[in-house]
Amino acid sequence: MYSEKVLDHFQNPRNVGEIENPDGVGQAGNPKCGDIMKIYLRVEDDVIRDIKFKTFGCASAIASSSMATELVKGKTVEEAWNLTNRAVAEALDGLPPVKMHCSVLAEEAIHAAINDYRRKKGLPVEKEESHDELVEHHLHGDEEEK
Amino acid sequence: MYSEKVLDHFQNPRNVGEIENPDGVGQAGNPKCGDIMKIYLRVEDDVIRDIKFKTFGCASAIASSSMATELVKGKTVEEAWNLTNRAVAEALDGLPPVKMHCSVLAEEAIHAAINDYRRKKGLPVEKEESHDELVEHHLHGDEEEK
Amino acid sequence: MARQVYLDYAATTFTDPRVVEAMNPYFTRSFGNPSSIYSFSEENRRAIAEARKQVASVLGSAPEEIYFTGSGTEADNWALQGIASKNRSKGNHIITTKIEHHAILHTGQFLQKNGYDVTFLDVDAEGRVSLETLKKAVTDKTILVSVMFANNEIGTIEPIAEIGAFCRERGIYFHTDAVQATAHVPIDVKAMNIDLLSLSAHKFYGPKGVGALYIKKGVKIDNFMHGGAQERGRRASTENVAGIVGLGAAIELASSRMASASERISRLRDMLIDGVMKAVPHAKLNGAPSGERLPNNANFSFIGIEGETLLLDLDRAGIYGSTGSACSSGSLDPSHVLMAIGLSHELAHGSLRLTLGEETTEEDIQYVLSVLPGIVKERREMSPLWEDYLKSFDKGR
Amino acid sequence: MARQVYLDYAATTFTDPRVVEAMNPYFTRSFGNPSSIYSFSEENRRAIAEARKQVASVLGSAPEEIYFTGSGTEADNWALQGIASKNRSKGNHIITTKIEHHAILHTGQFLQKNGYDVTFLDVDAEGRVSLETLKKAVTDKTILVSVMFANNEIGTIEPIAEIGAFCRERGIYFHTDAVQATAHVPIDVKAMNIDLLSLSAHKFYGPKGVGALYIKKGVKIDNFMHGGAQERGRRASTENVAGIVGLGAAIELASSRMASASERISRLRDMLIDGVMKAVPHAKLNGAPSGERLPNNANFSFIGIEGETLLLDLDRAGIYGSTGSACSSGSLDPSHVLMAIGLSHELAHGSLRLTLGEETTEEDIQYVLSVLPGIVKERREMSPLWEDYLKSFDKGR
Ligand SMILES: Cc1ncc(COP(=O)(O)O)c(C=O)c1O
Ligand SMILES: Cc1ncc(COP(=O)(O)O)c(C=O)c1O
Repeated sequence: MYSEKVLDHFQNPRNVGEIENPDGVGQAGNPKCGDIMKIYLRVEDDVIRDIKFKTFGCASAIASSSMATELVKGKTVEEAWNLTNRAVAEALDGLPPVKMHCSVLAEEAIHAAINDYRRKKGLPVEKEESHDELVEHHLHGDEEEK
Repeated sequence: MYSEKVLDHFQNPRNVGEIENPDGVGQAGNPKCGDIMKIYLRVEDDVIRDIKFKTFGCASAIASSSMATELVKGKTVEEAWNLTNRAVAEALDGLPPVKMHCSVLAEEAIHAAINDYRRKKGLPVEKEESHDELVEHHLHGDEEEK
Repeated sequence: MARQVYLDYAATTFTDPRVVEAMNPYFTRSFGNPSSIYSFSEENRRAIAEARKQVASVLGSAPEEIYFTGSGTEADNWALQGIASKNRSKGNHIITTKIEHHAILHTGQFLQKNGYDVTFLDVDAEGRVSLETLKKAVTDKTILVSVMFANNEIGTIEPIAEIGAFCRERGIYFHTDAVQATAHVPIDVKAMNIDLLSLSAHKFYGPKGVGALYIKKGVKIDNFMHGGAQERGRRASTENVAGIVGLGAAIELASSRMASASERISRLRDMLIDGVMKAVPHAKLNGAPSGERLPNNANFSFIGIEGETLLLDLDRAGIYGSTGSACSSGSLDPSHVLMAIGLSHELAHGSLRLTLGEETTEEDIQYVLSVLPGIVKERREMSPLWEDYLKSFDKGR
Repeated sequence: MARQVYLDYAATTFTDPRVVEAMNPYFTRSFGNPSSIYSFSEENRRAIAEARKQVASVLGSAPEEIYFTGSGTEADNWALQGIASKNRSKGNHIITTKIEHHAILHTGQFLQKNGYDVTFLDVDAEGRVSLETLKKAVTDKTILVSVMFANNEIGTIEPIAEIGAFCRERGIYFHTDAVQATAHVPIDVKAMNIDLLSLSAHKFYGPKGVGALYIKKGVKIDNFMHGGAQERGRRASTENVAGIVGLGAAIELASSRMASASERISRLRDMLIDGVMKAVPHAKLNGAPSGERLPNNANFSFIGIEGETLLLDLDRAGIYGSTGSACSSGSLDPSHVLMAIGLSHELAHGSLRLTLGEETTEEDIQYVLSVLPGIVKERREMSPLWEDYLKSFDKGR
């Protein structure tokens, strides 16, 4: 069911934990659908120097968190904002169709953390799409045949 | 499915054949339901001295014919008239419920042959029930649970 | 032990020992629920995927278009009821034939009772549905046509490709009950424009109690078996892993030898038909000529005798066949198929179906030919119908 | 090879090797169609009759009241749909519960779409339906009550005898899905006033793909599977002889050892429950206390972690269990059963079901106890929910 990469990131998740006094914190998901992801950022010179996550959720949620944090670490905030769920899923060598929403969650949580960072810095905040909008936006067409 | 007796009378039917210039001939059944039974009688002093049958039909029809002829041979015409399908079936150690109508057929054919004999003799003819009436009459209750 | 000649392969086949062997690990060793995510069920998931591929490759479909069921009957029930209810808003008219298996016929009657309009098409004297008859029956409310691939009693093969092309053109779903045809004659759901197809493992040396429904991608159909999310949410019940593996192994085996088996078996079948027609006076062959019927099917009517009688006499000689007579089925009417091809009640009640298979030999056929004519003769002699028939026949000359 | 501990017996069991042995002759040797009249099928007919007796004797019914099906799901579909349509003129109201298996739940929803009024009863925090709740739901249109014998997720045993007595008194048909209970706990359809009962072979060491529906004599029910006249005209499809024989052999074996197995297994299960509750902080046991649940069922919730995660971590340790988490089923909502007993979404998503069986040993349980607490601890440490929970918990004190 899962790719080797997913299993690796699930079993040995990178960047697990918290950052004390983070520059930005964001959370996405809710207990109803069974996934909650929390992202902590340390930003210096507009670059993400450190990132940590805590995730409640299934294997693909944990692997997506791990992979997403890897992908944005060292990137500028701007670049991190543009990380799509598809990029996360691709970096994991794919996710089962029913699990794509987990990668959406990672995108959301990072957006939330970045906006928190911007808010703290007094920078203009970007519009966050809701989870449903993101799922609609990114996954439209995938489940047509259900 | 069939008792030993049924199989015996099916495999070695008694009284098969025709009687030349019979005193009475009767037929029952029709091709539609797959059973036709023809009975030939030789009657002397109101006693059935000889009886033969020809039957198109399933094993229980043939066995019923064979058993019925055995049962009425040597009996008075009156006694023969009163032979019931149940007596035939019992003498065969029973018939499967769906096959009970075959024993009814034997009763009918004997009635028809006796009435033919009476008609020829100028005797009053008894009322024959139709096959459906007989089935209704004799089997009512058997198939309730179908 | 006396000779035993099994000639009822169309009723059911033995399960090929290689198929049983393929199934065996899935009872005691790899028994996990394939819908569970743990690695223990990985082998089962793979085995089911493999079986799906095996079926797909024989039908010319994609594996995702194959759904396993608990029988051919279930596949038939699903196809008709699922299409009917899902497409109710488009129309309530269904067309099928008078010679379908009871699994279609009775489901059709059930739908009639539930507000659907079901047409049962006539067939010709050899059991063939004509495209013309079908065309005349179609209305703008027709949502489904269901015509069997080959008939189980008389073996006649229907013009499936023609019907498929017509239905596709008219945008009407086309289902075929291929329970008798699968792995016996070539099938290509794409080339033949088939939207749904039923099959059953025990007709091609697989186990009983497992079948499949092919559903072309995009076909709108409701579920029949409601419950868990097995078969991608379309057919509930814990997967019968061993049975599904058996179906897959059997369909692969049977189709790999289809050409040679069909040649060998139809040769024996023709020998049987020729022999019977020669040795039994006034015998009648029911169904289509050799090239247009299933390779393994022979069906005769012997005027004057009743089928059950014949079966029991043959049984005593160790020969196992079947009949369209009412008596053997518990109903009072003889085979609807034989009636539909225009047989009289007498002939329909006097039918004998002999269907050949993998273990049938030339000796078997010769044995049947040495036994059958005598039985027919003896039983005819005690038949009032035969007497009448001969008289009218003589008069007719 | 690493240790393998299968603890998902409620999902499916292995087929007992003695059962496989009983089935084997019916694949290759005695393979005839049991509905044929020839002597070749005599052994098959007898084998099916014997299986029917074996089932009847375990349920306390007459053999003629047992009808074989292709799965537990089919038995459930048949019971609900067959009673509903046959008794439509008497009423259109059906009562069942919120904790039924999907085979009942989804069939109930299907009936709702087709003009029936279906009430899904609430249950208490341990998953028990109360007679009071049922009584309140009954109307003069109620034609059927369907309450499962024991729940498949949390193992809670329902007050079947009480419900049966009430339904009988009110003249309402009573069906119970006993798929999890059959041959695991004592059942007596007469004493318990059960009119219909579903069971499935693969839950008591029989093969997958075969089940049965008990229908009390006289109960008015329509057919579900339309076609041939098998099962005395009530369930079409060529009989799955090997499967039916397997079901019979399995039910006999399992019930003959039921008392001792139940004692042994519930002891191990209690050891597991005690061990987990001690070793894992803030663990919750779902379902009823030991005496009122299936002997083999343990179901926990671990706040802060998600079930699929847990399954995969256990899988790596060779332990196979199941969860009520949505993630493992492909839907987004967690187990309807856990929600119905009032669990929060967090707890429902964090559930773990471990079900024991014939091959479970004390070492297995000890192994689980040596592995599980560490896994829970580690995953909790990376969970934002656990963090929040601990904070609120500390505040609460
Ligand atoms: C309570 C209950 N009912 C019905 C079923 C369905 O049985 P089957 O998988 O044989 O269709 C199951 C198990 O899957 C069950 O646990
Ligand atoms: C043409 C046809 N359709 C359907 C069926 C039903 O298949 P099954 O017995 O597997 O339900 C059969 C055979 O029994 C058949 O010959």
